[in-house]
Amino acid sequence: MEKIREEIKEIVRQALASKEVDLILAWEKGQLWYDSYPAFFTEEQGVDSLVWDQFCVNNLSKYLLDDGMAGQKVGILVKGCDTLAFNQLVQDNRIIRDNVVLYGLPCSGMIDPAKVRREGLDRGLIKIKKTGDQLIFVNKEQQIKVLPTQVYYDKCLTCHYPNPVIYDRLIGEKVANETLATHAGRFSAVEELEELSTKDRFAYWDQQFSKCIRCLACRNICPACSCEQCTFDDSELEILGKAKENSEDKFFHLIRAYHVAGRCVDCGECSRVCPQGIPLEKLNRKLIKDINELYGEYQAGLDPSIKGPLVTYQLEDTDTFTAGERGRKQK
Amino acid sequence: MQRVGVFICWCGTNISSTVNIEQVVAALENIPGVVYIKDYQYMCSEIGQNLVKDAIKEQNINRVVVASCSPRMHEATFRKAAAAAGLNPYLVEIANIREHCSWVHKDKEAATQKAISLTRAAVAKAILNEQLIPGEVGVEKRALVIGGGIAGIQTALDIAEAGYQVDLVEKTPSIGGKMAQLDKTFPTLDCSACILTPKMVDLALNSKINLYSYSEVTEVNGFVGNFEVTINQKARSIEMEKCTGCGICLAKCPAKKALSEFEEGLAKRAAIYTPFPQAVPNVPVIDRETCIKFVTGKCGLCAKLCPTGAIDYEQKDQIVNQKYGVIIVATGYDLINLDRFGEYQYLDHPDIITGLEFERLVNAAGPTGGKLVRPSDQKQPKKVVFIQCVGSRDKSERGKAYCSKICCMYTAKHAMLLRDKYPDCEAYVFYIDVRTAGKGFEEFQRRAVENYGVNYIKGMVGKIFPGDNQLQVNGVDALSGELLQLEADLVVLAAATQAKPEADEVARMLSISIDRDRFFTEAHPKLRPVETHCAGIYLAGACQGPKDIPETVAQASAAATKAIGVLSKNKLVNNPCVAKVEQAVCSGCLACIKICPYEAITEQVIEEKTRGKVRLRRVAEVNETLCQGCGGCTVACRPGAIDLKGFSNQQILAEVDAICR
Amino acid sequence: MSVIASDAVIKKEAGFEPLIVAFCCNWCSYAGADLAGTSRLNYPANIKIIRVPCSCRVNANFVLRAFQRGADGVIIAGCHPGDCHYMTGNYYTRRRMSLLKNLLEFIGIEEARFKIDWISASEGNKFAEVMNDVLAKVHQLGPNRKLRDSRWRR
Amino acid sequence: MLREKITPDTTKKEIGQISEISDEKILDCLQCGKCTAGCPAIHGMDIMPHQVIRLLQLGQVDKLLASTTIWGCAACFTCLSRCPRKVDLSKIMEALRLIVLRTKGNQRLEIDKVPELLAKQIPQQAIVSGFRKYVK
Repeated sequence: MEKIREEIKEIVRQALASKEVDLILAWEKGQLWYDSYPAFFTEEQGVDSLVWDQFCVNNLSKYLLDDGMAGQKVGILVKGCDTLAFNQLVQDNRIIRDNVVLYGLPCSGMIDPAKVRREGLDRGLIKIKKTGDQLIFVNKEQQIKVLPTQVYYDKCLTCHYPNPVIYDRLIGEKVANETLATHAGRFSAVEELEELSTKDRFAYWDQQFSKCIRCLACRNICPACSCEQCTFDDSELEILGKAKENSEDKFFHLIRAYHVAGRCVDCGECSRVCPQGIPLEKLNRKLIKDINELYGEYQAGLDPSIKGPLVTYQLEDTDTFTAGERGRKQK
Repeated sequence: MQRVGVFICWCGTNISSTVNIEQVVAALENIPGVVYIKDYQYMCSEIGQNLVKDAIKEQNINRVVVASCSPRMHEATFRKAAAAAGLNPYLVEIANIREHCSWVHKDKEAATQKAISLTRAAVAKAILNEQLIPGEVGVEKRALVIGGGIAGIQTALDIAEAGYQVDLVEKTPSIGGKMAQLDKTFPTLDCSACILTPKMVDLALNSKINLYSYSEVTEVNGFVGNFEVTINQKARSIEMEKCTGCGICLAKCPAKKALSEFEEGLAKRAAIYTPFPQAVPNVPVIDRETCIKFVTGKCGLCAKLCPTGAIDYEQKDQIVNQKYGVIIVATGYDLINLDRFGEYQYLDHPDIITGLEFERLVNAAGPTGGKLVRPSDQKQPKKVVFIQCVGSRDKSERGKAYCSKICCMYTAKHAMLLRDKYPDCEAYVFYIDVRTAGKGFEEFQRRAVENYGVNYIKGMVGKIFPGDNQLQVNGVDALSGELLQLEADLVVLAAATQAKPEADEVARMLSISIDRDRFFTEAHPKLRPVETHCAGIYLAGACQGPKDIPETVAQASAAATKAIGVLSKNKLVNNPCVAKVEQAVCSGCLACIKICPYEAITEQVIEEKTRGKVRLRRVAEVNETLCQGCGGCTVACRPGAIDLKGFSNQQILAEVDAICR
Repeated sequence: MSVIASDAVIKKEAGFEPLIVAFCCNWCSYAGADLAGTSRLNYPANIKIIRVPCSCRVNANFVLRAFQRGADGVIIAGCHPGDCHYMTGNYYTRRRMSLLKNLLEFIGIEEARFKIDWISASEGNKFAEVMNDVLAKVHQLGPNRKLRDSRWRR
Repeated sequence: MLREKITPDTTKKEIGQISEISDEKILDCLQCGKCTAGCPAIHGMDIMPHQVIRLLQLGQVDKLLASTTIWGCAACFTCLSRCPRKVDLSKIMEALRLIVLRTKGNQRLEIDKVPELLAKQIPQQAIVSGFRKYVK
């Protein structure tokens, strides 16, 4: 990754120097070992602090909506999952494709600091190296070999798009798909819940939703939640109050998931940023799974020119409610 | 400040025998905003309406709630009454306490509580009602008819007869359609051309009708009263004004290898051709694919011979833009492709033909001069087998699940004509069922059996084996349970009818719907059979479903009447309960555009200032005359930037809240 | 199961009066309800109808709001697919509400509480049947507590 | 012979079994006879293919179970490929055979007879197919 990092820096410097772009969205190293936070670079000199490591999990594409970007040519570093988000924003007409230069970065997975801590690998950590299939955590005393599956984010373990699906320039070699765990497992958590009884499912979700503090981080990070004004903030309509009330928590989470149905790229950012650890991706994936099963496989953000599943229909579509109970799998 | 007046109708005893009116009045008194309550025996009567009018004037109420029968019944009545008293009619709301309450419930207490609840919901909604003003649009007094078969011809003539301008667009070089190809017509056996060609001439001579032959509609925008249509007049390579139709060019053209479309490929035609002698307009067209001048650059014989110099090799397609008040779709039908019916060998043997080809073979103006001979050896057949339901009533991928409707009758006609002309020729008809619903149809088919000795066999043909001289037809007589093996000279297949392959494209262009079988869908299968869901667009003929000639003509005249109804108006009023966009909230995702069935939403770029910077933003905009008010867009819109007037998000939520109280 | 539950039968049961909110499209199902009325078909008063122009006008948040405000069941009724007055409206309803129904089930809401059905203007009988059926099922399930706002009293 | 019942007896157990095994809809058939007209194995049949479905529609399974037709069907699918209603007769024939074979003591092909058949130089493939079709 170091080698590629230098290559990235060089490309970024050139792009800024040649005025190919006015600014570049990338990551910068913070104080702590796991801190690789979003940053934008406008000058060549500043590029030294740019970082590309296994903590660059933040999806930068939603920053393109910032008013500050208006009228500028913006460069952006994007991983596979980020490009899906980018495409979704293009499809929703939130970004003008031609105003952006995409620097694609193949990614073999990002490390979850929480897992590192859980494994006790963070003590005295100096650096993390990658050799072949393994990660080596180097501290003062020793080098510990770790399998990526132990420390990668869950969402990376079921990633299907390690390589950017769209880019203007690709930096580094494409990652082979096999290096990651299978995509097939992504619905297993949903299926487990579907197997439960109605009562148990409710108990599970009731407990999860009751943790919600309505910080709206899930909404704010979401590349499919890009409205000028969110319906939850509509003071005239008042569909959501401010009280900590169970029914409102459920209302919020159901409508949030429903509003991204057919547009959720399954980047998993919502559950990653949730401070309360609510497994929001399960709601999203439930909808994705149903869409795939009922109305055909669809991956949001893969091709902005294809109409999303909720803005189109087929005459012979199935449903989940008429007498034949076709298409229903849940208990 | 909203001042709501509530008017509760007893409907004689229809409501009051189940709903305790006094209790309803008492309950409503406590609702904020309700300033006046009145109940009366018949609110829809003149006296009842006057109660509403007086209250508007005297009590200064500005919202009216009528608790009575279904809004589908008297909403319009009370809106008119309100308007007469100077109140915007869309400030009236109806609570349905008859059909949805007193008539379906027996328990008086429960029904009374429900009536209160429904009225409360209507009050909640009424308070949020806004003044709406329906728009008016002018009507372009000109009709467009797409398709020049018998359906299109009849429609155009009828509309012209009423005094309106009609443009008829026909794709092929001549009008006439399928009917022009037919020999005789059932059940009267009069000659098709004899009854059709006079109509074609009438059309050509009618000063109100403008014919665009060899032309296609390429784009349709707009809405009822104001359709904007683009027509592409394909290059004919002949100047229509100069051509006298003398026919020298047709006779002398050296390229005579193309198969005649009109003769169903049973004869050849020249590269410069009129489809048939009675064609309207009687002006040839050059088929640029087979014309030697166009292919090799050498020839030009027709131009040299033409006495009026009408030939123009340089002619280009011409685009015509025209506005219309109404559109009639009469694009007709086709026969299905028989490629996939391998057992009938249609593609492999010349003596296995379709019913339409048979029409040409027995037609006096056809390739054989009306003498029925086998295409293979020009000999007269002695035994002819007709097979019905080839692809009709067929659920497999090869066929069509519906009944093609016309085949039973035309097969009977074919067999009868055959036996009439050539009594020594045997006729066998294989059928699944014989369907003869229609005036004189059953009698006609029985004549074929009883007077003409046509052998009807209930059963099907499994396979045809072409022999040296004859066709071995292996079939079954399902009634007797016997296998049959017939040595036939000619086999006629009643191929299923199907919608035109272009139907999808036409439906998309016109925003009308098509069914599973690609036929256009009427607005209501019984009560609105010639209208489409798109106001101002009507259907005529077999483009809506299989039809024979009398039905087609009846439907064509019906469509014309509907069209005249619109054309006779100077202004059309539209429903004001349409979508509106709050552009400040709109994110420009334009999901609304994708789902709008009326193309009523368009994209607009607006300028906005944020943090001192001007930025351009894409937003949606609703064309209120196109919008029909379904509200589908409002749900696709996540932030609620697009809302439906008269049924706004806020109003429906208020109703929910009021009902749940 | 089709139970003809008259008002009286429902009443007897331990004081539980279910509330069902039905969103009916103006052209088919609302007219079907009118027909049920003109045919004097009996169904319980617990069902309250809100008129919408088309089933595709029904937003997911209307459904959830009804549950929040104390509805024990919600019905959406529209024209049969292919018969939509607005050509395509119910095709979108079909997709949207199929997903919403599954989603509600997924978080543990009983399936019978949320009913979507196609009822044409000529199906007064079906209208009454569907209403009776939903009510009987909801009655068995008992009051909806899972989505109700604890502050809301009806 | 007079038929006692005019209304089809579709409540019969066998009718249920047949539709379960074959997954075919017998009511789709229009009795056009196309299956019969094209059947290459018709000469070994005492009941014609289209009549098979008619009898099923009437609930008269017994006649079919005793017929030679169900054993004569070669399952060549000619009928299916031409059927306008997509009724797969060979599946129905198979279901009928299975009902006979599954009945206790029934066997169409006795294993002892095999050497005898082999002596007649029947291709091995035919014997294998025969086992599949005629033996439990």
